[in-house]
Amino acid sequence: GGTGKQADQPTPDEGDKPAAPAEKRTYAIIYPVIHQFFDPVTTGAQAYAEKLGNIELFIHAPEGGQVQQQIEIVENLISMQVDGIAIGSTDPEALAPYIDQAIEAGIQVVTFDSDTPNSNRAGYIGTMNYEAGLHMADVIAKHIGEEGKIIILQDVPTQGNLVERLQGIEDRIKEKYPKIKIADVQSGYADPAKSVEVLESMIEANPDFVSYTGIGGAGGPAGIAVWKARGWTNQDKMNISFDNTDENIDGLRDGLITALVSQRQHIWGELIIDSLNTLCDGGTIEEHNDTGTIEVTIENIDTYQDER
Amino acid sequence: MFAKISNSIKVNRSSEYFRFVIGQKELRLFVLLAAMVAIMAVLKPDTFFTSTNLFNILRQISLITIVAVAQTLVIISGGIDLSVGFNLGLCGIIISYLLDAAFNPALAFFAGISAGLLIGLANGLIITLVKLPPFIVTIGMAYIARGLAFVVTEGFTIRVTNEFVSELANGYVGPIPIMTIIMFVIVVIFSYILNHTPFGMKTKAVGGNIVAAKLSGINTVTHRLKIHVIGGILCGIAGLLMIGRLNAGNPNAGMNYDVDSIAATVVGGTSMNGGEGSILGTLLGSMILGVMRNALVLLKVSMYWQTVVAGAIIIAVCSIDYLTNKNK
Amino acid sequence: MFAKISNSIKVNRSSEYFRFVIGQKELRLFVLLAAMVAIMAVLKPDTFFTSTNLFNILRQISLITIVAVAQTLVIISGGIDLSVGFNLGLCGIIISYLLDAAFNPALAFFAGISAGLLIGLANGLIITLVKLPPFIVTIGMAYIARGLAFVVTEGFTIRVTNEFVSELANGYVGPIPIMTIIMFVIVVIFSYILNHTPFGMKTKAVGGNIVAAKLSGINTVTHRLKIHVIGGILCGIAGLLMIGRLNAGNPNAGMNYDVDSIAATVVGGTSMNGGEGSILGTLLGSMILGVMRNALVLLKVSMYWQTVVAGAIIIAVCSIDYLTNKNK
Amino acid sequence: MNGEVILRMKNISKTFPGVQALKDVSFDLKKGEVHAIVGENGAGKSTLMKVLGGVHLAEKGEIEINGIPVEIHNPRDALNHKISVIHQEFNLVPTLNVSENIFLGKELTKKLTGSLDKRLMKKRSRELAESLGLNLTNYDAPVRQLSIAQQQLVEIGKALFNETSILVMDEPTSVLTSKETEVLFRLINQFKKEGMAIVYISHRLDEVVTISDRITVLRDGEYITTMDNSEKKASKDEICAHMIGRRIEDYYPERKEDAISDDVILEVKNLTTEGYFEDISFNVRKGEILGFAGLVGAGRTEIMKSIFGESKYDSGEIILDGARKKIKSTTEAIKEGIVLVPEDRKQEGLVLLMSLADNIAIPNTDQITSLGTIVRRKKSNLTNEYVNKLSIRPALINRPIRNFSGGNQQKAVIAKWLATNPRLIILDEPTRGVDVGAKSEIYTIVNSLTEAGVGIVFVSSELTELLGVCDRILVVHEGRITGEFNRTDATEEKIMRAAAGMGNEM
Ligand SMILES: Nc1ncnc2c1ncn2[C@@H]1O[C@H](COP(=O)(O)OP(=O)(O)OP(=O)(O)O)[C@@H](O)[C@H]1O
Ligand SMILES: Nc1ncnc2c1ncn2[C@@H]1O[C@H](COP(=O)(O)OP(=O)(O)OP(=O)(O)O)[C@@H](O)[C@H]1O
Ligand SMILES: [Mg+2]
Ligand SMILES: [Mg+2]
Repeated sequence: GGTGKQADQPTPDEGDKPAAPAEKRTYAIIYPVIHQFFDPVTTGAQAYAEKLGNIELFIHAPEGGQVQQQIEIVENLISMQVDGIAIGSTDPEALAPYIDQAIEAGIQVVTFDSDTPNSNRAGYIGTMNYEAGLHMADVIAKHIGEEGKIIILQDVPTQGNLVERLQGIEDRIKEKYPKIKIADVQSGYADPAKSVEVLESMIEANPDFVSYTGIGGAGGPAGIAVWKARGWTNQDKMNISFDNTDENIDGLRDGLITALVSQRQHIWGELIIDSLNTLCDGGTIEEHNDTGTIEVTIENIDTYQDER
Repeated sequence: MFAKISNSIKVNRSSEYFRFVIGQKELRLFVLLAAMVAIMAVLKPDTFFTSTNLFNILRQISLITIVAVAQTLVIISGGIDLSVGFNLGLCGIIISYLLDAAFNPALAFFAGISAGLLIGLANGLIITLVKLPPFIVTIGMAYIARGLAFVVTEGFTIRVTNEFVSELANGYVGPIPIMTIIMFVIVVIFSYILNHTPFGMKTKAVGGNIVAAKLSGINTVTHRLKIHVIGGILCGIAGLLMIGRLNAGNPNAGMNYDVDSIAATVVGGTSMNGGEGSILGTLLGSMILGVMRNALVLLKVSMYWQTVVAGAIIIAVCSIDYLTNKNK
Repeated sequence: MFAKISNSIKVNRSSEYFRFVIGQKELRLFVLLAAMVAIMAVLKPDTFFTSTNLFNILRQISLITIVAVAQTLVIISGGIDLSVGFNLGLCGIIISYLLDAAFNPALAFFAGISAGLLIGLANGLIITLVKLPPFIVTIGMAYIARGLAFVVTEGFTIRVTNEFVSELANGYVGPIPIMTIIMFVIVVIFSYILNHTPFGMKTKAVGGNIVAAKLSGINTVTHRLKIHVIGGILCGIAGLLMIGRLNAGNPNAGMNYDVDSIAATVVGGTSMNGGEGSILGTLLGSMILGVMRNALVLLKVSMYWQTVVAGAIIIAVCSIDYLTNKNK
Repeated sequence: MNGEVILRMKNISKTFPGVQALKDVSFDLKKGEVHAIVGENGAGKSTLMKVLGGVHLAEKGEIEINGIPVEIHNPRDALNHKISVIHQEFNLVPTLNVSENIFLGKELTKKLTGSLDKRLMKKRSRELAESLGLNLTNYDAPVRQLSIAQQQLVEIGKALFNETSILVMDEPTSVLTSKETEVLFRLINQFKKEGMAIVYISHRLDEVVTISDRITVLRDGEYITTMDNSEKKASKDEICAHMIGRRIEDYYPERKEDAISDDVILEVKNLTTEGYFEDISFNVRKGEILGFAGLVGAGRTEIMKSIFGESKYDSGEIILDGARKKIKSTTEAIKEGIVLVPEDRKQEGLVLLMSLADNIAIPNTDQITSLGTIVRRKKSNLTNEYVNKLSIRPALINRPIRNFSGGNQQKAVIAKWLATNPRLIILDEPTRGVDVGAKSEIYTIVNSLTEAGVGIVFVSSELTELLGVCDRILVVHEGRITGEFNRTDATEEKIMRAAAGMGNEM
């Protein structure tokens, strides 16, 4: 079951929803990059907005995760005079002043996925990534019996939330699991093909590893591709990676992935709209809305989304 | 004597044609830009045609335009520089790192811009002395610069709090962003240098026919070195502004600036073959692309389609330019 | 008469010289590759010099080599193609999408490879008819292809379960990956075409001197179109293999293949100026870079330093090649 | 003082990979003299001057200027020693305009700002250009817009603006017609008087004899002799003999009258392209050599390119063997049996990176291919056949074409077309930059082709050659045909008048 810290938020089915806003509102949701990970956020938000009515959603992202491009998007949204912005920053330090500009222009701003703590954003919705890293370390330790060599594949080594996750893993292993050794950390730069290639080479370099972890979006799928190509299953070597993207879930079902540490992005969409509505109505929201992480294994694969 | 007359008649015709085209090149781009602005002003009067938004666009294009000026100089001199983006990124990182380590800011700026200079110099030396193609040298150098940025930061972004840097990138003089003023100054300086100084003429000569340039007594090696060094310094300046704009040294900042700066240069009418081109054209090219990006967001084009539309517009703008050019 | 004899003596010597250099180009690369392998075999006998690892490297370079063959053809014919990466990506996406929608697999493959063909054709048409520089046209086309991949997938990856595709990308014949066999077949075919057919001869002529080629009766427009179409088809094939390798159609797949394919081509000794080059050289270039990437991981170079080292090695390999060439 | 030795080059040797271009060559030059250097293609004339100009470093030898040994490592050093070289290859920057090209490397700047004084540069270059007979109304056009001849005049102008005591002209007149050549000679004589020392390289022996005071002959990179020509009476035969080691018997081969048949191969009616040529009508018969004379820029090249399908024409008809044809591309022209040897062989005729064999093979791939593959043996057979027929030397078919001499390159272009079995060959300035020996061989080849029934169009700016070779000569002036002469009644005088637009002999 999930061991991450859980949010104290209403689940979608509870009844006490705020009504539709009185006047029509435009909210923009800006992802750090175009990626399927965020699709549950889009679908969740769209369905919820439709249900509430009177909300227009505008979804955007810099296609390759470029900081400047995301800044431009924020600036352009200020020009568009949207009512609210929810943003997952590509670079928290960089985005802070632009978030503040939006707020000065009378736009309500919340962050999600990766926070921008130095800004005046009203609140953050999503995973605390350092904690997610700690959680990941615990999950790895549990599955490998607190002993053995592990290898790790990073995406872009500068993406803040991924760096935090990695830090969390390293810190927890140092602190609690002396017999686990991180044999290698390499980067695939979020390029699917390069990730596969680097992982293969890493495996050759560390043939005695017991478990592999993909930190970012390209990590889990790279593992699946390599396991498949080598005819491995999770009985041979373990792949314990982040996120419940379709590919990873399929990999789990196919026995190519041992466990996933999943974020709960499927509830972010609603939380974002609720928060923005509250803010637009003059209310306040919690500063940190940690939606936590859940360990997903073949046992709870069909039910984990309902867990809290 | 008759030969004279007949020559002058024919040449006259063909050269007048060309003078018209060249003189009109920037004008044509300007008309295109004006048309785009006009259409957007009609479609989105409230959001596009506001002074905030227009100045926003000007600020958004400032950085890329500065880099594109460097790119334009290199391309006119017969080269290409695919390392501008990560060069800029590395310079920014170095400045942020030194500021963070509480160095004297002036020293930090100096060190960062020197780094840009050195990368430009390294590019230039390998290209001119080992005689490798600029394309591959600058790709290699881009990897090196990007890697060094990773090494310095170990992947973290470095927060930048220096007031001066922040003011440079985010401040205004009246309604005009300081960064935009810096950009205009750079454009004016290099437009002047290119068109009105021996240095500019030599640059075109080196790019137009390097053998002829050499035979005219130009030291083509040092000249190309100078061009790359200037390009490197401009990247350094852009790096400084970038960290101000991002309030952080981010090793990924500058990604795509290579391709974007080339796009601005080519849309601006500079020939990829070297020997001719215009800094003013590059500014206009950069503005056209900036207005396009802004318009795509304001028109709420789906993010999935934006990339498609951007690609199509780049090709279309160049084609329009070519076709109108041909018809005249 | 005297002139004749003395001339022929002189010339004899020089042509031998030239034949030697050209014939030795690939040999020099081969020696370099062998040296790298030997060094690694000594440094990491247990991990590098195993048949698994060596075949791994061969499989890893297969995709990029196929794309680099396309790139080499385009570069020899005087162009450049920066859209190969996202072209490949889009083709893969289209195949995955159609497979996912339960289309007949053969039809899906056909559609995907046709998409590659069409993108190549579009590139070729704009380059030859509108006469824009290949650089900017293919950058624009890269945006369009990438955007279309996003439009089709809405950012999702599409799972690929087709056994045939998976077998193509992951299967073996004896110890040899099928993908590697496909790569070798493509290399052999195009090496043959380039060196032993009228088509190859025309390709070099068009790249070497397009005016002379045209005046020799070559239809340079259709010839360049054909080159781009072939390049597109190769990208389509690479796209098919890519989805097999990733077990998914991923809109980010193919990222960087433009730069990487150019690097393999140039390291392989093909001139960026067109007119001459070698497919075999490109294969060797690709292998050298593949061994380098593998070695960097096996030697446990920190991921931060890897990028630096990769850039330095690319420049170094080209420089070594140039310098040894000069000495002879 | 005129007559003092200003330059002495001693025992210069220079080797290129596999070729010794210069062997112990010595050369001296006096103030106020014109010293011609002659020799076959590849004899080393240009190389010697490139050593002087700092383009190449000699591996052996010394250079003295005014008795003082000097080191010349690059073109700047040469310029500093007041040596100006007009190189054989065009060395202008195509994207810069006339005045920018002329002043490149010695820009005029404004005192205060250091910026270019464009107006002054333009004024000076206009004055100079006019004195050279280059009257342009627009000096802002990039020089790539000028015709080759005009570009050559700009190059000459560029050299004249250097502070010069030694002026080297490497085939300055090869693209000029007699009109411009006259102007140039007047200038040369004026410079002589001013004490300048001039090196003059040319394949036109008439000119050499007319202008030079001494003549040095090189052969195969070796110094052969220096002949005195102060009386302007040197024997061309003797020069030739020194150059090629034998005497040329029939410089212009004899035309057989019965070679010409009555069958018209090509008839051109009222061909017009606005701005280039107008109302061009003529015909070519089987076995006939039809010459085209005209001044530089008269439009002959454009006419030929239109017939060959390379450029479009606005109106008019092209009739082949009595049938009207619309030729839209070079491919179609070749299919119809029309081929063109272009005036600029390096830019338009050859792929310099490729071998002799490949260059000949390009338009003939059908003949050497079986099952889609080029058969090496067929290729070498085909190439060897034409290499022998045209005696292309050296007969090394796999040598890169760029390493062949100009004359042999030209023969290679002709060879590639002969192999297609054409009915009509258009030769545009086929002997430009080609040595006397090779010229005579080209005339012989052309002559023998007519015996096989091929029609020839022979465009040339050298009147003597047209008169020596052609059966009939058309004269083009400002894009119109202004004269037609038969072999028997053509004279230089008449052709010149027509070319200048003064004749009425239509
Ligand atoms: N850059 C070079 N590289 C290699 N070989 C060269 C080079 N330049 C000249 N040669 C060779 O040196 C020899 C002398 O050439 P050079 O150009 O001096 O002859 P030339 O007398 O000027 O002939 P032409 O009358 O055709 O101009 C030739 O065999 C030529 O092929
Ligand atoms: N590429 C070009 N662009 C513009 N004008 C040109 C171009 N080529 C030729 N011209 C002009 O067209 C006219 C006709 O030139 P053309 O070359 O046909 O003359 P020609 O009689 O063959 O003389 P030449 O001896 O110079 O070759 C010239 O005035 C020339 O300036
Ligand atoms: Mg010469
Ligand atoms: Mg001509």
